[in-house]
Amino acid sequence: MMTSSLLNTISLPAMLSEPVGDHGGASAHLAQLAGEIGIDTGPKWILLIVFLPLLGFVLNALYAAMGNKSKLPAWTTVGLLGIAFGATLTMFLQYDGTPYTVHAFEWFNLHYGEKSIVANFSFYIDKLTILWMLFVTGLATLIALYASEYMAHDIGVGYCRFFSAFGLFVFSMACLVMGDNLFLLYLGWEGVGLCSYLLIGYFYKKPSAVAAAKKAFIVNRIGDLGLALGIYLIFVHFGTVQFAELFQSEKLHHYINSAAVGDFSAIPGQAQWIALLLMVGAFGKSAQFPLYVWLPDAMEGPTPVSALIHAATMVTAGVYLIARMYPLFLVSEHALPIVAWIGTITALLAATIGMAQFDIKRIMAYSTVSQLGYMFAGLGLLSTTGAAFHVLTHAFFKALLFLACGAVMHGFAGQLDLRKLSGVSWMKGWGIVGITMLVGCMNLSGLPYITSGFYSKDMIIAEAFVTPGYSAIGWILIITAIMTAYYTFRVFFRVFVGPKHSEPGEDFHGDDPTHFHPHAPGWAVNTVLVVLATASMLAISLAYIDKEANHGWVGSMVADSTASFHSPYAESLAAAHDGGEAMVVAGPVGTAAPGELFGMNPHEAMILIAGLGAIFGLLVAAYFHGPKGWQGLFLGGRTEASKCRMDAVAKRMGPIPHLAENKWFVDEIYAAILVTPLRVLAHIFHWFDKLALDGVVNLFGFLPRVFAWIIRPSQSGVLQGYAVSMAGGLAVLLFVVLVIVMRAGGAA
Amino acid sequence: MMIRALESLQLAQLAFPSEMPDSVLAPYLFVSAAMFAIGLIGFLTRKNMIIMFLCTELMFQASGLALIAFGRHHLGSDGQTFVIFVLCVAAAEAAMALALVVLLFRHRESLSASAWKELNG
Amino acid sequence: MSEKLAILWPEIFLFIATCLVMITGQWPSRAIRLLTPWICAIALFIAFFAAMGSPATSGMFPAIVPYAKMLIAGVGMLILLLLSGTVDRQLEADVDNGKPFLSIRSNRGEFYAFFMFSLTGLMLTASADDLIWLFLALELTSLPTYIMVAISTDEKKSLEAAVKYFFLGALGAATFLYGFALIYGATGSTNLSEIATVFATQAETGGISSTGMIGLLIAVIGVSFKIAAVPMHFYTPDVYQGAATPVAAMLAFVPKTAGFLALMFLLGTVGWSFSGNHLPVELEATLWIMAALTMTVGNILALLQTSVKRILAYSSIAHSGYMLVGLIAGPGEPGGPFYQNGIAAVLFYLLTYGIMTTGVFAVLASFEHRNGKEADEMDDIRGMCKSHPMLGWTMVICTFSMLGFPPLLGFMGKLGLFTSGIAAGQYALIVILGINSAIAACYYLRIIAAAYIDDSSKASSPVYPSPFVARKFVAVLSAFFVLFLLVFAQPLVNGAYHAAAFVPASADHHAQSEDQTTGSEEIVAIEPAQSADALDHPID
Amino acid sequence: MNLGPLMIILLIGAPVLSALWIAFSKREDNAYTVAIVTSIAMLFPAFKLINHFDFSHGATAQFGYSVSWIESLGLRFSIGMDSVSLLLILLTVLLGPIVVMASKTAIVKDKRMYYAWLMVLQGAMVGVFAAQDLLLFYICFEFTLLPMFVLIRKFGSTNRVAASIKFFLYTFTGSMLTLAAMVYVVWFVAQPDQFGAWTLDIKTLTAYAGNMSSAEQGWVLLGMLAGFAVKVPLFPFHTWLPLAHTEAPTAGSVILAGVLLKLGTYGIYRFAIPLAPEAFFTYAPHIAVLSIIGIIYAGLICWVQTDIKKLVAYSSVSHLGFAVLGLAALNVTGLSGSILYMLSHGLSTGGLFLMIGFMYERYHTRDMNSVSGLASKMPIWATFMVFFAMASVGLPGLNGFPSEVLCLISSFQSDASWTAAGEPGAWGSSLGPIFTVFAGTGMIIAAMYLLYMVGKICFGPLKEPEDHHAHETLPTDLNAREILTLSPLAIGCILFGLQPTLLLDAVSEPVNNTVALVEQANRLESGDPRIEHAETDTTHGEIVPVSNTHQGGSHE
Repeated sequence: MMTSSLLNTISLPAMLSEPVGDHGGASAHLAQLAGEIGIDTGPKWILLIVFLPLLGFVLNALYAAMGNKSKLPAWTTVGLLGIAFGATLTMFLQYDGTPYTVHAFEWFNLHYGEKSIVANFSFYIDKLTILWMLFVTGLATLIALYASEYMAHDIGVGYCRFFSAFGLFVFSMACLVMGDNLFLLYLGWEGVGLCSYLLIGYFYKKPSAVAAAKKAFIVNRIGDLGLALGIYLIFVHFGTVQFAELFQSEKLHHYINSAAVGDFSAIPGQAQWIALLLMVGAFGKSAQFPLYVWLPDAMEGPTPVSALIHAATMVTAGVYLIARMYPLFLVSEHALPIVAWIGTITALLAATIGMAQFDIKRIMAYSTVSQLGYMFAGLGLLSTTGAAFHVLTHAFFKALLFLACGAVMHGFAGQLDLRKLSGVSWMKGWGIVGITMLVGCMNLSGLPYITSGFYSKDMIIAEAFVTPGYSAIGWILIITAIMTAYYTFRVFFRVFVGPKHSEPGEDFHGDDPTHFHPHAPGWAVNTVLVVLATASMLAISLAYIDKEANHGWVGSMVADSTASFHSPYAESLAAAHDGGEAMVVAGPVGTAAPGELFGMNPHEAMILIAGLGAIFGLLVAAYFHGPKGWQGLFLGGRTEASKCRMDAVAKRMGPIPHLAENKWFVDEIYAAILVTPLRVLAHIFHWFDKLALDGVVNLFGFLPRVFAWIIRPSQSGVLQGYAVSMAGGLAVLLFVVLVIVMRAGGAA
Repeated sequence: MMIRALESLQLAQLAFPSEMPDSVLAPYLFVSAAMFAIGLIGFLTRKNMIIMFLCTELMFQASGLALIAFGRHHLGSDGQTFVIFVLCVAAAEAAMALALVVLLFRHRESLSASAWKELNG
Repeated sequence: MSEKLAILWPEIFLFIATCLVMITGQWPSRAIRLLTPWICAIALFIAFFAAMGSPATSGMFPAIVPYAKMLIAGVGMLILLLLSGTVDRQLEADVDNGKPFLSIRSNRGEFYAFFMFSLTGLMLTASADDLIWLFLALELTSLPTYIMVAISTDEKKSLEAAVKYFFLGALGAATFLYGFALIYGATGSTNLSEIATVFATQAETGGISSTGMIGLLIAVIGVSFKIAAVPMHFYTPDVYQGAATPVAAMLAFVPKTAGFLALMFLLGTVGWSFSGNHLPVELEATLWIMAALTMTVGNILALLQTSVKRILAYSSIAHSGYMLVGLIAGPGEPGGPFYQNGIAAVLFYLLTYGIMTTGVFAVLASFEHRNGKEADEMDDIRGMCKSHPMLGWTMVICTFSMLGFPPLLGFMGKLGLFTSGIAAGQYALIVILGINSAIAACYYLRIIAAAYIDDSSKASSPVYPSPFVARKFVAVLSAFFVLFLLVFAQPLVNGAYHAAAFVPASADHHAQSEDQTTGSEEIVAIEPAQSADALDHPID
Repeated sequence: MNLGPLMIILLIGAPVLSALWIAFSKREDNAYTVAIVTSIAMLFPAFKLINHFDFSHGATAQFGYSVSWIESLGLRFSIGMDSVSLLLILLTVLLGPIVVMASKTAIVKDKRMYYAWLMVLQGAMVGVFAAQDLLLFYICFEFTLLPMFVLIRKFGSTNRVAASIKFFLYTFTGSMLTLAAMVYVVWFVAQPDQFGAWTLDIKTLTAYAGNMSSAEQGWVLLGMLAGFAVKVPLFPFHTWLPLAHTEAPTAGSVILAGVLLKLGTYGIYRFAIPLAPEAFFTYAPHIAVLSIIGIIYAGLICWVQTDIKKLVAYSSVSHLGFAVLGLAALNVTGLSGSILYMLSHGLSTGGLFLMIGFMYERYHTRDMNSVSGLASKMPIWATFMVFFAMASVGLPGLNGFPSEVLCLISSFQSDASWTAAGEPGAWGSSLGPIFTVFAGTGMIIAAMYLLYMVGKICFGPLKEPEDHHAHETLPTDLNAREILTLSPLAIGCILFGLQPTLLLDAVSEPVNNTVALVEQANRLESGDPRIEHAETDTTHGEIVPVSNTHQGGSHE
């Protein structure tokens, strides 16, 4: 059976090719949604969500100018973001199911002929937006609170700088998520890029930080070019960049309908290109292969930044983009499969690298990349719900993990090497950190049933198996899941349990290096950690809210947005194994035969397999890295910080660990095949410009002199010489004229 | 003007019964051309300033000869008139030339034109 | 005959003055001696107004006389002022020290007399209507200048300059004389109008006779000695450098003007009506080559010079090249507007060039070394704007004008050449002209930078202003003209336009005279109408 | 003659008069005061002009005033401005006080000379944009060379002589050919079968020039470009720019980048396109290719510069490539974008040059290897630096973005196969997505070199030149005057980025007219192939070869 499903063709038609449900046209749902959109009907106070963070930015800048030396910036930011979060919550609660836009002011408006390019500062609110904004503002508030303590060593200009950039980031993120047109989205897109540049380079005296910031910005720019081209193409093809008009456009509906019946030849090539171009943008921002290289380096930034920007929010912008533009992806024959496969590859690659790192923050970074890979796989597999759900849960637990690591880093003077830390949980005042860390690790590795991470991940992996032809992805993702569990708990077992041991890092914030003692996190950090831990546990419930209807709360959020597309298989299965009747789904519904796994339906199989995989990974980690039988609970044999059973194994694995530790030398390869040649080319151009082009110019400037030198002897000063020249000249002149006249005569 | 032309024609007919055919004109022109050429060559080759000047005179007279021949050819008086003036001018130039040459000779004890080439380039 | 007299009044006045100055220049009493220049000035002044009233002639350029003579008188006046004090300084100094005045040693008389002679010749050239007349006028213009060069300074270089100038001049004269002879031979007449008629007739019946054409070619090339056009240009730099600066200024204007007038008349005899509005191909080719070479050679050789006078000499060669473009373009169709009338452009350019170049030479003439040597090297003008702002700025302005930098007078002049050249379809030549202007910019900028931007160099022998106020006055005056005329050039342009009215000869002999008169009138009548509707486009 | 023309004449004349005053005033110290007062005072006429300008008729030249100058040459002193000129004049006038203020401490000797020429330059530049007479335009266009020449030659740094000469000769040579081309057009229009009289009125010329044969237009275009492409500067003709920029004093660089380069693009927009519509349409792709080469080539060169001023200079070449690309697209989007680009580039690059100037005043070096990590020493300076760098990277919300986007979209749009040929305004030349993709890489390259610059100068460990000692008058970080100098630009950048619509509306009418003119000229000429194409399926189409491609043959 499975083979049969594998034999199924590997492209969208198989997944889409189906009679549309009772909606009379695959685009009906979209048409309905788009038709409902209320233009500028939203309440104006929604603008607060966007502009309060901006206000924070301005205020903090002013503080910097006034040389403020207190925690005022932090409190300002926390306060403003808190209000913004409140506003978002209200927006969520008041939302009545019909999307609407809120107009702030006119931005971009070029008329020509009957057409015009219109892109205003106005915001498009639907459930997808709300979902994103909820966790963006919420997490931002928490992390700002965390940072208020974390950055305290830098109080002064730096502190202001940090929080102003922080505010600017939230503003940009809001524009990205809420913008009602692609230009505004692009503004947010580049804006978050800028903020991440500024924040990664926060410690601008460190060359590595500056380099990392530059790398992040430039790699993102590569993606941005794709996005920009995609937007231009959308404009050129659909004549608008506003979501409302785009989703209403007849062209698009026509395309979707023909896509639903698998007839992609009816869709013009350029329309299919759009998705591919947007995809590039998404890959850049969400650190997917091959553009993921900037994210690990981004860890040069302060940890709160890593948590907020590079784990929870910004990097999910790519997922948001694809979800938002889902209709365009549906009409592109190859886009979604590519997304799925890229996501999978990224997940695996990042996981392999993550397993071999020693810098705990980097491990977390790679795990982020890997988890983002899951999300893209979900998108590619037509499970926007799964992707969105994973975004949500991941946002919480990954932020949690980063902040915990941050706390450690902060406490141990920037020490991040898991070989130099051990048994942190047992130290005084680190209990909370240890426990919350544990929660985070469990979620990340997705222990069955008891963690939210499990449900979201499961939804994606299951999708892979039920979608004909994609079970390969499923298997890879499962393997990745095992790895994930391994490297996650590797960190936990190495750092948080076992014999107490710690070596301080380099940057003592003014402390005296000679007699250093780790200082435990204060109330702010602990609060935030606890809140996040709780949140990520509570997220489990989301999986059960509204399960029948939409696969959980997130599903219901996605369902009423343009991103709503539920794989036909998933639906029918859900119906099958939940015993409930197949509910009406938005979007085209297919009814192909569900794939099967070991003779049972994939979802249950997944619970087994993924769950077992996670536990297996945990046990492996425990065996290799766990401390020596602490009350016999751990089977590990580690007695000191820097040694463990893994070392022996690693020796026997030959070069692989070394390669993995060095990230498979991907950066070096890029440098070799891209950067270096480009630099060489640049130098060649430079010299070409200097010598060839400018040379030619100078030559032309010099030629007259040359001629002058040649004829100068004629001015010998000798009378006779002049006479001869005159007579000769006369003769030559007459001769030449004679010739010319002959020619003319001949011609005439 | 017509009148003048007619008068000159009658005069000419009184003096010369028939106008001068090209076959007769040609030698004159040839001689004048030769004189001109000789003058030119002399001017280019000889260093002595006085001789150089004489060469220019020769060239002037070459044109003079041509003018006369043409005048006769056209049965007009203009040619001769022209020649008279040319002679005057030539005389004037001669005067200047000699003065100048003397002046130069005073400065450098030489008549060679090639002795004067400070100004060049 | 009376008609002739009517147009000859200016020459007559100049001639009278000439005779007077020959006497006063030798006068024992200093007061009288010093009157000499004033007499010339008065004569020029009268001549200027006498020229104003001179009637239309019956030539091919019926209206040229007034403009040309006023131009000559006007610029002549500038040059006269500039000439003051060129000769006899040593002598006068001795007289001051109590030595007796020896008229034999004095050059003042002949110097001014020759100057006036030369101007007279120039004016005669303007009113020439006969080959003989033209030949005599040209000789009268140039012969005196030979002597002036010789006596302009006491240094050897003047003699060298003089000898080169004289001998090569004689060679040139012989050349165009031979050409004249051939023309006469081909047409049987020395009267330019009649020659034109004959040529026109020949042109209608199987082409201009080869004798005539060769004659024209030789004559044109010979006359181009006067305008220092390639290949007859070799003498120019040496002579300019050898002659005293004021005399050089005169050489830059007087012979050039004579040459261009002569060329106009000679070319007028065949007219510009061959194959559209072109000269006969032989002449056009000749002039084309000459123009292109003249501009280029002049400009590129100027690049290598360090002596300002030599630079100016070469630049004067180049300017002749520019003006040849106008000659090639020709007067356009009868009654045609200014922009297609190359002759008008040339006449206007002669004026602008006269003013600009006089200005520059004047500045140069206002400085000298302690030992009485003239300022000539680049170092001598360095930092002039700091040390002597007025003169320095004159230098800068006039040089920029010569460079043809908009909006200065030189640009206006060049513009006429541009438009007429384009109108005549001489695109290649115009491009060459443009590129040459750029090359010229190179050395003009050197002068400007030296005078204005660079700091005064610590030269071994610094220069000091020479004691003659008149020269400074001329300098500033010409600078003033350059600036003033760039705003109020219209009357002059208009004058040049009217002066350039050309009456092509028609084959029919008898109808000719009427043609001329009517022709000339209708030109005058047409022009304002043309300009009126051409230029009345107010902006809404 | 009512208020408007007076204001324009004031804008041209007052600076010149004050220049004279400066030049002739005895005291050296007055110079700065007079200059700053004048240049600030000039803002008022400028604002008055905005108030009185009727933006609903942006295309018609308003405040027209015309008086005969040299009739026989048809030369008139005739001024007036449409919205495009107005905006560029505003830019010029705005930069005036900025450059003067920026020079206060930079210029220590020959102040009179310096400020006098600065003022003259102001007047001349306004004249260029206000000229409604072809020759008046040319005169002002050329005249701007002189003040710049003096500024570079006298107040430049070590290699100034060569720089000034090259700057002058290169541009002068080009513009002589431009003059020839212009005169040819005028002559053509003066033909009896055309307008029939010698006129230099730009509108009249524009109306008739389209009748020239394609070959003639080709040559005319060539001549025009000879001058304008050098001025822009377009790719192979740009070598004078880096030299001039590096040697020029700060104010010189600012003016050069801010306004003088725009004379080139403005010239193309105002003359090359309307006077040779068919030829420009035919050769638009070639021009676009050159501009794109410029974008990438110059961008990469920036990336390996060590002289920071040279870097910014080359970045100008790269940036203006976008502007030319927009022009070459020949559609409304492109022309508007290009005009926007002229304005925005003036702000951001001007700002960058100011930043460099301020740094140079303190450290007397332009070598990026000898300075770094200034953020810790001069935070305010660094903030502005990053700001302007981002503005010139084209960060959305700042000035770079709208113009860049429009230029790129336009090249995308003006693809023969995609342009909806029927719709007015949607029409354009035949570039297409490939052009956009390659030009788009400019975005990445710009990020590369600008961040490279910022990273080297502002960030990293602090490093100062060995022989560095504190400036006697200037503080370590920017002082009030310098901040005051920068803030107008910064504010301009932000406003510009958030309200491009104002400008777009302002220029929309003239731009639409120009496009319509070109479109008509080319539709008349052997019907536009794209009309037929539009009937057929416009979606899958590869670029249709434009049928009316004339090789500009020789005249004879």
